[in-house]
Amino acid sequence: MSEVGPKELRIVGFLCNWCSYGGADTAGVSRFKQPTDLRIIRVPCSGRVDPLFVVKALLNGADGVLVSGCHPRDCHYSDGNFYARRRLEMLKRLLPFLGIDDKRFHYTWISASEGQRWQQTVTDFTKQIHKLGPLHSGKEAQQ
Amino acid sequence: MRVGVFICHCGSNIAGTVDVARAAAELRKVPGVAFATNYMYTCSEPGQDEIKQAIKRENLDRIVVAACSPRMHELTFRRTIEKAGLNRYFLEMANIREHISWVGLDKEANTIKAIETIKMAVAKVMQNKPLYSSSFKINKRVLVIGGGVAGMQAALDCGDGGLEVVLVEKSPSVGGMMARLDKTFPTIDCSICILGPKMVDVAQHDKIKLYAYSEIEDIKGYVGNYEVKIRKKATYVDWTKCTGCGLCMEKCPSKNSYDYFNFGVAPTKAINIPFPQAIPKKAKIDPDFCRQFTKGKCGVCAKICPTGAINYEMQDEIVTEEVGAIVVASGYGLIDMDKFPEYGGGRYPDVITGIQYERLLNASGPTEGHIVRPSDHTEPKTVVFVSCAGSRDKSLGIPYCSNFCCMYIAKQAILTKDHIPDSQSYVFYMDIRSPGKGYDEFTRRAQEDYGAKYVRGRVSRIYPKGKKLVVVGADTLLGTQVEVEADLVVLATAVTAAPGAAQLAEKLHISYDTFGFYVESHPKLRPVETNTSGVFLAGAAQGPKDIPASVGQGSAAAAKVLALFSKDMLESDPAVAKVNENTCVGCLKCKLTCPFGAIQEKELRGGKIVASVIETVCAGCGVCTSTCPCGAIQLSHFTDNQLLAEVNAICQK
Amino acid sequence: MAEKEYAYYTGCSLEGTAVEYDMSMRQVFKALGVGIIEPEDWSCCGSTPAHTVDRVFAAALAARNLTIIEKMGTGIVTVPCPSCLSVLKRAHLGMTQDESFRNEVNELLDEPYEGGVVPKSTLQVMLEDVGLDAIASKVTHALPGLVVAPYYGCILTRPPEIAQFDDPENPVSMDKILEAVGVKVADYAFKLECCGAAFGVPKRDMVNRLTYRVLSMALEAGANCIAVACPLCQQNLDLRQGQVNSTMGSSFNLPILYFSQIVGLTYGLSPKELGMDKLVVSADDIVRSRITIEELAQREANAKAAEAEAKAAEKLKKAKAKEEDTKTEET
Amino acid sequence: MDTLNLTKSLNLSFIEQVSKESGQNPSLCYQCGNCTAGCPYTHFFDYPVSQIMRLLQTGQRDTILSSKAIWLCATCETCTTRCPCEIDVAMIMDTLRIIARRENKVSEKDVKLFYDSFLNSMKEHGRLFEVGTLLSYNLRSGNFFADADLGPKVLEKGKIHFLPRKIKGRDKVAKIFTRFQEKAKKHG
Repeated sequence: MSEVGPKELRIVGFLCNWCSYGGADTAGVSRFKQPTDLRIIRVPCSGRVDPLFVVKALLNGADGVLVSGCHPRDCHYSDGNFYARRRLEMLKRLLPFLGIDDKRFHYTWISASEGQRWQQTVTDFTKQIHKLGPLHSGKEAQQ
Repeated sequence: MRVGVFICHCGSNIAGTVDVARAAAELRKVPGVAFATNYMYTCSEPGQDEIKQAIKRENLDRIVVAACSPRMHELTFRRTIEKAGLNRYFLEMANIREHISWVGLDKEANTIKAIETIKMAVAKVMQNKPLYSSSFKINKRVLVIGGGVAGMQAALDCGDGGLEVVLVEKSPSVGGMMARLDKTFPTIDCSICILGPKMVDVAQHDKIKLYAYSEIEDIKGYVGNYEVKIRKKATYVDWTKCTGCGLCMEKCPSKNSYDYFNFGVAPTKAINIPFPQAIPKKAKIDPDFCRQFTKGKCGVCAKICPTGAINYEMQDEIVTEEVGAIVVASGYGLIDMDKFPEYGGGRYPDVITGIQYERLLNASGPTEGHIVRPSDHTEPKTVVFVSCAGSRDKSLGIPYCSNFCCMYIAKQAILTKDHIPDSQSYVFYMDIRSPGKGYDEFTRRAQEDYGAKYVRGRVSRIYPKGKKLVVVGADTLLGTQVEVEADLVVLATAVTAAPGAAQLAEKLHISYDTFGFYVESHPKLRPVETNTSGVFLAGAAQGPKDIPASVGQGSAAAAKVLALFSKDMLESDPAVAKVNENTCVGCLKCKLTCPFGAIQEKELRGGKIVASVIETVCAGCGVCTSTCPCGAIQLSHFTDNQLLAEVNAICQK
Repeated sequence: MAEKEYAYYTGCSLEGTAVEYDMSMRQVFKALGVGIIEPEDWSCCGSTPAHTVDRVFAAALAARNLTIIEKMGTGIVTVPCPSCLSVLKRAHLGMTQDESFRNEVNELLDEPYEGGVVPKSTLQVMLEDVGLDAIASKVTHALPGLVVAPYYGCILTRPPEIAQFDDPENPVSMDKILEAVGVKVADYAFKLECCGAAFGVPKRDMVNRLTYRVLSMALEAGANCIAVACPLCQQNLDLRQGQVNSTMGSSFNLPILYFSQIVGLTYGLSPKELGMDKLVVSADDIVRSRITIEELAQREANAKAAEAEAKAAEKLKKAKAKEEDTKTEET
Repeated sequence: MDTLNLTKSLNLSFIEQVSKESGQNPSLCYQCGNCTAGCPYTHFFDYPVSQIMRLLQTGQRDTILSSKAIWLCATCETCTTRCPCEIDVAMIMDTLRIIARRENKVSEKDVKLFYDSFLNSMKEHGRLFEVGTLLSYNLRSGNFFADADLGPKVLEKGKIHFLPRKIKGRDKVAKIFTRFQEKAKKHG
């Protein structure tokens, strides 16, 4: 989309089935337009997201990774998203040690009814990644 | 491995912004893909036949369907491939509609996105393993939460269908909001006259066990086998002894208790039976107002009670019930009056809510059906109704319509004229929403036959002037400011989620929207189901609803429960965690993190300690898999290999 | 109380038609130990007229003052005039929330504003920083018989996003301060109804009609005085009260005092210092009614004693009557 | 009233201009009339506020810019405070005034003259010179005796200064005026 520049970057999204994947569906049903860079992987729960997945994606060609789960306390699996939060927060702090700007990784909570919020999140995150530019040709990768 | 890829046009829904033929052509080049095609409507019968035939013809062993969201049709296509002889878990769906064709404008970008998304699905399906469900026994009892009209309908239908029902009601009597109404629109029949018999049925039904003045404490388990803890709140009256004679209420000296049933229109006694038709008809003490509790002495009710039922020492009691399904009919709430400082809400006694007015109209209400102003008990001659008090008001965070206010205002305007023939009603409205059967005719009657003056515009403020309330509004049809000097103002306050709705949802693991209303599984096709199997919705807990719609949903939820319980055994979801006992080191970190207590310690013959999953308890979240330091516990269908295959399909350096 | 210093942006009105607001505000702050410093060489905020020209231009006129105040290092500027306050806050919030707006405004200025000033009304400083207890502790005099209708005007609490103070529909800050100094406050429904604002000169009829309602509702509420915190409101209600009477055929004679004047009176400050003589509708009766709190206590004690006496007499009478009753019964 | 030909008179670029300059979205208005209901000036307006909003939604540029209402609004903020759609209505009125002034379409000449007198005083002295402003307004409006009845009252109270209080930095204030005028010229 013109908003984020002509060339697409590679963004991977891990979405929990019950809330955020549903939120992305809701955005679709409501035709909330979004940039096209994101590729979505469905997981049962944000607690299923192994930080290793994120690191692998970033090291192997992704320019940004987005993880989205249910709102805290609204997890389909009681408190899977609490485990997710703890792990992903750790991961965010670790990324700079791998030479990766931590702004390339974002985690958030979006419920199945929040189509508009999903649109906003995708648009903002895509803009942010475009601002940072491609990961693998820039300075970060050489470091 | 021979993967078949079926790309759906979904009419023009997908094909309009994704080049599906090009996508199919691209997919044919992918190693492992033996067949790829595009089809107008893959979910249609011929569409499904095409898949079945292709499986046989092309000897396919894994299938990818690129179409709508798997939340929509995954089950459909699983059945399709199963019929063609494949294990149902050899299916993957690529969501190219909700996530691609509907949200991207650029066809080229969409097509590339679709191709890559389908490639990810192909990568995953090649890692898939066949999974087999086991079956388990179910407990054919049902829990109904909420004893309003929706909950009672669900309970009665389930009970009549032969199921044992546990009905939990938060307040001391069943009946809910409907029990408070005077008449119902558009027929003006008496609310309690049609509801009362249902309430009695609930009390007398041999299949229904009623817990009144009780709340859900905790819920454990899964579809077919729930364990529910119910808090029976202390009433300080032994209900096994109480006969509902009402002597205590008559003699109680604490006359200024807040009357929850009447929304504070008039005070009640500290020990009370909420209303004459209450079910169960038992007394209850409000310790916030009872002198025995506030001052430490009184004891009048204990002395007077003929059966010795009063017990000031009573404590809350927790009971446990086992059920197999749950119907949530926990109702709605109303926005607080103090949200309307410009209307003097809460400050001016003669500015009241619609439900309070309902109690003033009601023959068994505190004024015995005489409409009087709360301030001076005089009869109002000019009554102003303000619709959308909070509804459709983004500044108050309520953008939605409250559904039934337009109708009850018309009803109240009609009843006002009936009660006080020389009265004049004014209704400030923005739009009249009356789409039900006989509804619009009813709002016309209020104007044509009962002379209610409808003013198209919002009210900006209300201020007192002498004994009158000056209502300042606009008539946008005239393009002027208008003022009405009213005796009584009735605000149609916005419908909100019931207090505590979010906490209950969290106990049930069901979703709720931004406003606290529960989210149905599909807005059109699964209106009473939730995403948690075994939990169903009825009534205004899902969104503002009038009586016919609530009753309809109550019956619908009951039908769903009866269908679920028509089998003796349920099939379990095989997408659960599995332990590789060879690589497990027995650290049991998984056991600590499992939200469901589904992991046990197990000693192998050689004395080695490993983790072991109780398959029926595991809900399949995969938290254990991400926790395990050696990858020994894997969530089936979402294993590390499967998810990494998807990552690798798009991230290749 | 620890002495705290504020920048004090007087505003043009307080140098002219509202000089008594300035006089009384300074006296009250002095009594409360609140230090105020007038920014050197401040200029007009631009008020409503500038806002009809251009938003950046209007913000620049206000921001010139913010720049001066920023350099003073007080952090907070307290502003008696709600119109000035609103303009300063708009400029401040606009410039701190929107970078491009800030740059545009700063282009018009000699020295840029960096966003380091918090504008607060004098009312807000009194309520939140000084506190009701401290306000009450300085009271030496009472104004028995005075019933005040507190009139806030439109923009002191509105819109809430800009004002960020008190309730936009039912403000109570002035009520609380007046009650703290022992003044009886009427329940007044027209606290916020617009008085006609700056239209006094070009649209006099319009203003007269609006002020008429504000004045008559105050009487309706049982008030014998209106308290204001805005020079424009005061001017429209006080200076133009005669105009209202002649155009609307009314006969109002309602003193319109700045809240600071009322507070000052209860602090025992001289009417001269508080600029009481500057009011057009005379407030001499109010000044004359002033007594010390000791006198008030004496009066109340006397009244109580009289009441007790009356009660005792009543009781005695009843007892006697009863006695007689029993006597007659016995016989 | 003439039929309003929407095909011809719907001025979309005007709607966009107002949206952009005010930062408000006029489409959010659902015409509930709350602004009109609360507006203290409705009696004096030729179009009540809600109709100004409606005229804006239908892009009726000329009608709006030549209306009296936009000049008689005192920015009391009641409409903004109570709008259920969270539209800053007062900001839209402000913007419409600015556009009308820019395009020299001022229906209420007296109001504008008063504002101009105020600003001229400010440009000249750095602060408002009340007497000067009033005199200048009276002279230019032809309304020679506006508020003349109030003069003696104020005079008696010693509130009037016949000489302006000029501040040292008045040239700096004047510079803001000139810089703005230059900038406005540059941008047409």
